[in-house]
Amino acid sequence: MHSLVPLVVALPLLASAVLVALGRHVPRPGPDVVAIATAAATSVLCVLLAYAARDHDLVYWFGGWRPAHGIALGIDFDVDFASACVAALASVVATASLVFSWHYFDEVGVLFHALVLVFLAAMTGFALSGDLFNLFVFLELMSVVAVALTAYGDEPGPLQGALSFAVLNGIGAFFVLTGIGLVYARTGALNLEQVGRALEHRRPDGLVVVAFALIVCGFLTKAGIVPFHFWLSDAYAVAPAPVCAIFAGVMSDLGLHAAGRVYWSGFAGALASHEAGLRAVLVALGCASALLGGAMAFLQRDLKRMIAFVTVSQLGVGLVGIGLLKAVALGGSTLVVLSGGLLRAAALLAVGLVISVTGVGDELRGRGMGRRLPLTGIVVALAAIGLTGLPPFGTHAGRALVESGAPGGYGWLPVVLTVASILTSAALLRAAGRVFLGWGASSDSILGPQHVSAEDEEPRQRPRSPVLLVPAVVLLLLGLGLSLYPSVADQTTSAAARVVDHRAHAAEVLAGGPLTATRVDSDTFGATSLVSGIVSAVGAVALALLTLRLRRVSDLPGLLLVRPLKALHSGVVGDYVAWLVFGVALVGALFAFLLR
Amino acid sequence: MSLRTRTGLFLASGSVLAGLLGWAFAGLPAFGHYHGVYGRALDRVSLGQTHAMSTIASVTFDYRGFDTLGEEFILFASVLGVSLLLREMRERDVDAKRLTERFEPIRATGRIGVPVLFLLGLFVIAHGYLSPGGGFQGGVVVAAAIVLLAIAVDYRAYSGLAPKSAADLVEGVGAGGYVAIGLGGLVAGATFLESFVSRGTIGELASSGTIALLSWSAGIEVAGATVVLASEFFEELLARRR
Amino acid sequence: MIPLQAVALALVALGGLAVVVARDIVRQALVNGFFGLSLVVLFLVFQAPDVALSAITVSSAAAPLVLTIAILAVRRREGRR
Amino acid sequence: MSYLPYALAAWLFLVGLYGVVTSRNLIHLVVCLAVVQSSTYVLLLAIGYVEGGTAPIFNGIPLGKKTVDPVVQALTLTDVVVSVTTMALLLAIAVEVHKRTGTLDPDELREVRG
Repeated sequence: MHSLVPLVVALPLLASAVLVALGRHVPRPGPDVVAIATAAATSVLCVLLAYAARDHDLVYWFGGWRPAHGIALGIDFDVDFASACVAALASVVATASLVFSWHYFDEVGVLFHALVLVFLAAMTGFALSGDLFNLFVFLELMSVVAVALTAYGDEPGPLQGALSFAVLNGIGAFFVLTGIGLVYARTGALNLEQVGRALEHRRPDGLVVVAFALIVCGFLTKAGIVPFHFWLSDAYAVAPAPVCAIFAGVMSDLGLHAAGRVYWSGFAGALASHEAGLRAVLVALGCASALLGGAMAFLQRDLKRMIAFVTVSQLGVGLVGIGLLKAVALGGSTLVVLSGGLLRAAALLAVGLVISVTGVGDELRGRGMGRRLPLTGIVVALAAIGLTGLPPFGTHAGRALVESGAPGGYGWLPVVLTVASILTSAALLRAAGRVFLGWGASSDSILGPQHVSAEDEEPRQRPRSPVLLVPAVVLLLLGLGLSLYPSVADQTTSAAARVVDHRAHAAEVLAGGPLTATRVDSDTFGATSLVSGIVSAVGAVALALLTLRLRRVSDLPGLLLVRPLKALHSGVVGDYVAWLVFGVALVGALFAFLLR
Repeated sequence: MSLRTRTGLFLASGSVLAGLLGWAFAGLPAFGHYHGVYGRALDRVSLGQTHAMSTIASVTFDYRGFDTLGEEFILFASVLGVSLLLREMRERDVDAKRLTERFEPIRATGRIGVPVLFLLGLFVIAHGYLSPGGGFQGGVVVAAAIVLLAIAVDYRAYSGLAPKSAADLVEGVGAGGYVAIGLGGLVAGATFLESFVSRGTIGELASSGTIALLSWSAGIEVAGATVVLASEFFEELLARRR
Repeated sequence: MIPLQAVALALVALGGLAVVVARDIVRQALVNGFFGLSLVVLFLVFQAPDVALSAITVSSAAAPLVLTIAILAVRRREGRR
Repeated sequence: MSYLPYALAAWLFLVGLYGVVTSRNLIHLVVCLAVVQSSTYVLLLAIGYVEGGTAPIFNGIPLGKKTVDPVVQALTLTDVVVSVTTMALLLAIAVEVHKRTGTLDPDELREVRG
C-alpha cells in the first residue's frame, strides 16, 4: 500500500508531460481518454489510501530519507484519513470536470488536459504533504495552474478575474513563505511534526504568534475566507465552468484543510494555553464568511458568481469547525468540506450545462430558458437542498458535528449557521426557479451590476449531448449520500481525534511510534442539529419562494445595507490587496493581543 | 474605493503589519548566528550519503528533490499557461524579419555569443553537484543561447531549429523525465525519488547517483520551457499588423 | 556584518524603492534590471553562489526579455490606435 | 546592526505591497509583485547566514569549516524560479488584457464586480 502513496502525484504529472510531449500528434479523443483515465485511476488510488489510512497514518518519506534522531532529512507525505479523503475529493471532481469538458468545449487543445492533470497533482500533493515548504511549493503550483486555467476563457470578457486571482494568491503565498522562514529560523525544521515538537517547549513569543498569523492568513486567502475572499468571486465569473467546478468543489477547501493541519501539527503545542482566544478569532472569521458569503450569494444574478459566494459561505462553516479546536468539530468540518464540495461542484457543472446550451449564465437574462432542461434544474435544486443540511442528506452530518463541538458560550452558533445556509440555498433555489421554471420577475436592480456585457446578444439554443449531465449527477449523488453512510462520520471524527492528539501524531510520523487507533463514536447528534437542518431547508425554500413571489428582491425589507456591501467588491485588484493587508493586520493584531 | 481611500487603508494596515513584522523579527537569531538542526545535520551527513560535493545540489535534487519536482512543474504549467493564453488569440501570421531588424545592435556580439553560451550552459548543468550551478541555472543559459540565435542571427533559422512541436517535446521530456527517474526508484524496489544508480566516487562527474540525472532532466525542462516562453512572447511581438 | 554586506543591503533597499516609484514602465524595466543586479551582489556576499547564479540568469536574461517584449507588444498596439 | 537584513526584508515586502496597491499600470504592478517576492529571498538567506561561514560546497574548502545553512539556499533557488515563471504568466495576462480592453489601468477594469 505504501508504494501507492507517491503515485497520486506522480501519475497525473507523468501523464501531463506525456500529453504535452506527444499530444500534438494524437487525434482528438486520444488526449481526452488519457486524461480521464489518469484522473479516474488517481481517484481509485486516493480512495484506496483513505481506506488504508482509516486506523493509522501512512507516512511516506520521499527518497527514502527517514528521519534520524527526530530530525527529518527529507519530505514526507502524511496520509491520514481526512487528507486522503480530501485528495479523493480532488481527483473525483477533476475526473468529473474532465468528462464534462470532453463535450463542453467545441475545440480544446491538449494543453487544457495537461493543465488539469497538473492541477490534480498539485491538489493531491497539497492535501497530503507533511512539510511546510513543500506545502508552499504545491500552493504555488496550484495557483499557477489555476490562473492559467482561469485565463483560458471561453468568456470574451477581460481577464481581470485571472489577474486578481494571481496577485492575491501570490501575495498570500508570500505571507505563508515569510511565516515559514520565521518558523525555520526558530526551530531549524520544515517538517510539521518536528516544528510542533520544537515549538512546544517555549512560551509563544512574537515570532511564533506572527508566523502563525501569516501562515494561516495565507492559507485562508486560498480558502477565500472574509476578508481574503475578494479574488474568488471574480475568478469564478471568468473561468470556464469545468474549471470553476474544481475551484468550487476542492481548491478552496484545500486551503482550509492546510490551515487546520498546520495548526494541529505545528502550533497546537505552543498555543495550547491560548485556545480560548484563538477559538474566538477563528470562529468570528468563519461566521463573518458564512454570513457575508450568504448575503452576497443572495444578491447575485451571475450563476457562477453566485456559487462562488456559496463557496465562501460554506467554507466559513468549515472554518468554524476547525476554529472550535475540538476533535468532533474538526471531523465535522472535514465532512462539510467533502459533501459540500461535491454538491457545489455538481451545481456548477449543471450551471455549466445551462451556459453551454443557452449561452447564458445569468439568472435574469436566462429566465425560463432552462425549461427544456428539467433534469439539470433538478440537479441544481437538489444540490441546494443538500447544502442546507436537511437531515439526513448532504452536509447535515458535518454541520451536526460542527455544532455539537461548540463549547459553552457558543450556543448561538447554530443560529448563525442556519441563517447563512438559508441565504445560500435560497439564492440557488431562487435562481433555479427563475431559470428552469420561468418564475419571478425578469429584472431586478439589486441583483448584480446593471451592465452586463453582450446584453443584447441573441440567446442560442444548442443541442447538447445528455452525457454532459452525467458527471453532475454522479457528484450530486455522492454528495447527498455521503452522510447516509454512517461510518464515514465515525471515521472523520476518529481521524480528527488522532490529529488533535498532536504529540502521539508527531511520534507516529517522526519515529514510526506506536499507532494509536483512537475510536470516537460520532453518533451524538442532538435534537438541535435536526432542528437546525430542517429549519435551514424549510427556510431556504420559503425565502426562495417569497423572493420569486415578490417578483423583485429589491422589494424585500431590510436590504438597505446592500449597496455598500456590493460596492466593496469593486473588481479593482488594488482594493483587494489593500483588504488582504487589512485582514492580515487585523488577524495578526488580534493574535498579538490574545495569544501572548 | 478611490485611490486615496485605498492608499489610506493600506497605509493604516501596512503600519500595523510593519509593527507585527518588527515584533516577529526581534525573535530571530542575530544575523550570522544561526544554528538550525536541519542544515547542520545535512552538512554532516550529505557528502557521505549522496557523494555530492555541493550540499545545495544534494538538498535540491535528493533530500528535497520532491520540492524540485513541484518547482519544475510550476515552470512547466506557467509555460503551458502562457502558450494557452497567447496562442489562443494571436493574429496568426508572423513577420520573421522584423525581429532581426529590431535588435540590430546586438547582432555582431550575438554571433560569437551563441556557441559560447551554449557550451557554458551545458557545463553549468553538468557540474551542478560539484560546484555552484545545476539544471536550472544551466538550462536558462542554454535557452539564452538559442534565443540569442533568434535575435542575432535569424528568426527563421531559430524557428527552424526550435519549432514549437520540438520545443514542446523537449519540455515534456524534461518534466516527464524527472517523474520517470523518480518512478525508477519505485521500480527498483525503493521509494519514489530514491537514488537507484551507483553513487560513484566523490568529486567525479559520474558521481552522486540520481542527482546528476535529475539535474540534467531539470536542465532539459528549463531550456525547453524558456525557449517556448521566449517564442510565444516573440511571436506576440512579431505578429503582422492587421 | 562586514561593510560589503551593509553596502549591498543599502543598494537593495534603494533599488526596491526605486522600482516601485518608477511609474513609467520603460524606466521601471531599466531600474528593475539594476535592482536585480543588486540582489545578485547581496546573494554573493551572503555566501549563496548558487542563488546568485540563478538570480543573474533570471535578472539579466529571462526577466528583461519577457518584460521588454510585453512592453513592446503593448506599445505597438497603442501606436496602432 | 545585526538586524538590518531582516529590516530590509520587511522594507521590501511593504514597499512592494505599496506599489501593488497604488499601481495604475498592470505591468508596473507585476514588477512590484516581484519586489514583494524578493523580500522572501532576503529573509531566507539572512536567516541561514553564518558569520564567517562559506558556501556549503566542499570543493577545495577543508571539511569541518563553518558553512552557511544549505537548506535556505535550496529554498531560495526554488523561490527565484517561481518568481520568474509567475512574472511571465502575469505579463502574458497583462498583454492579453490590453489586447481585449485597450487599457492597462486596473482601476478601469471593473467589468466584473458587485
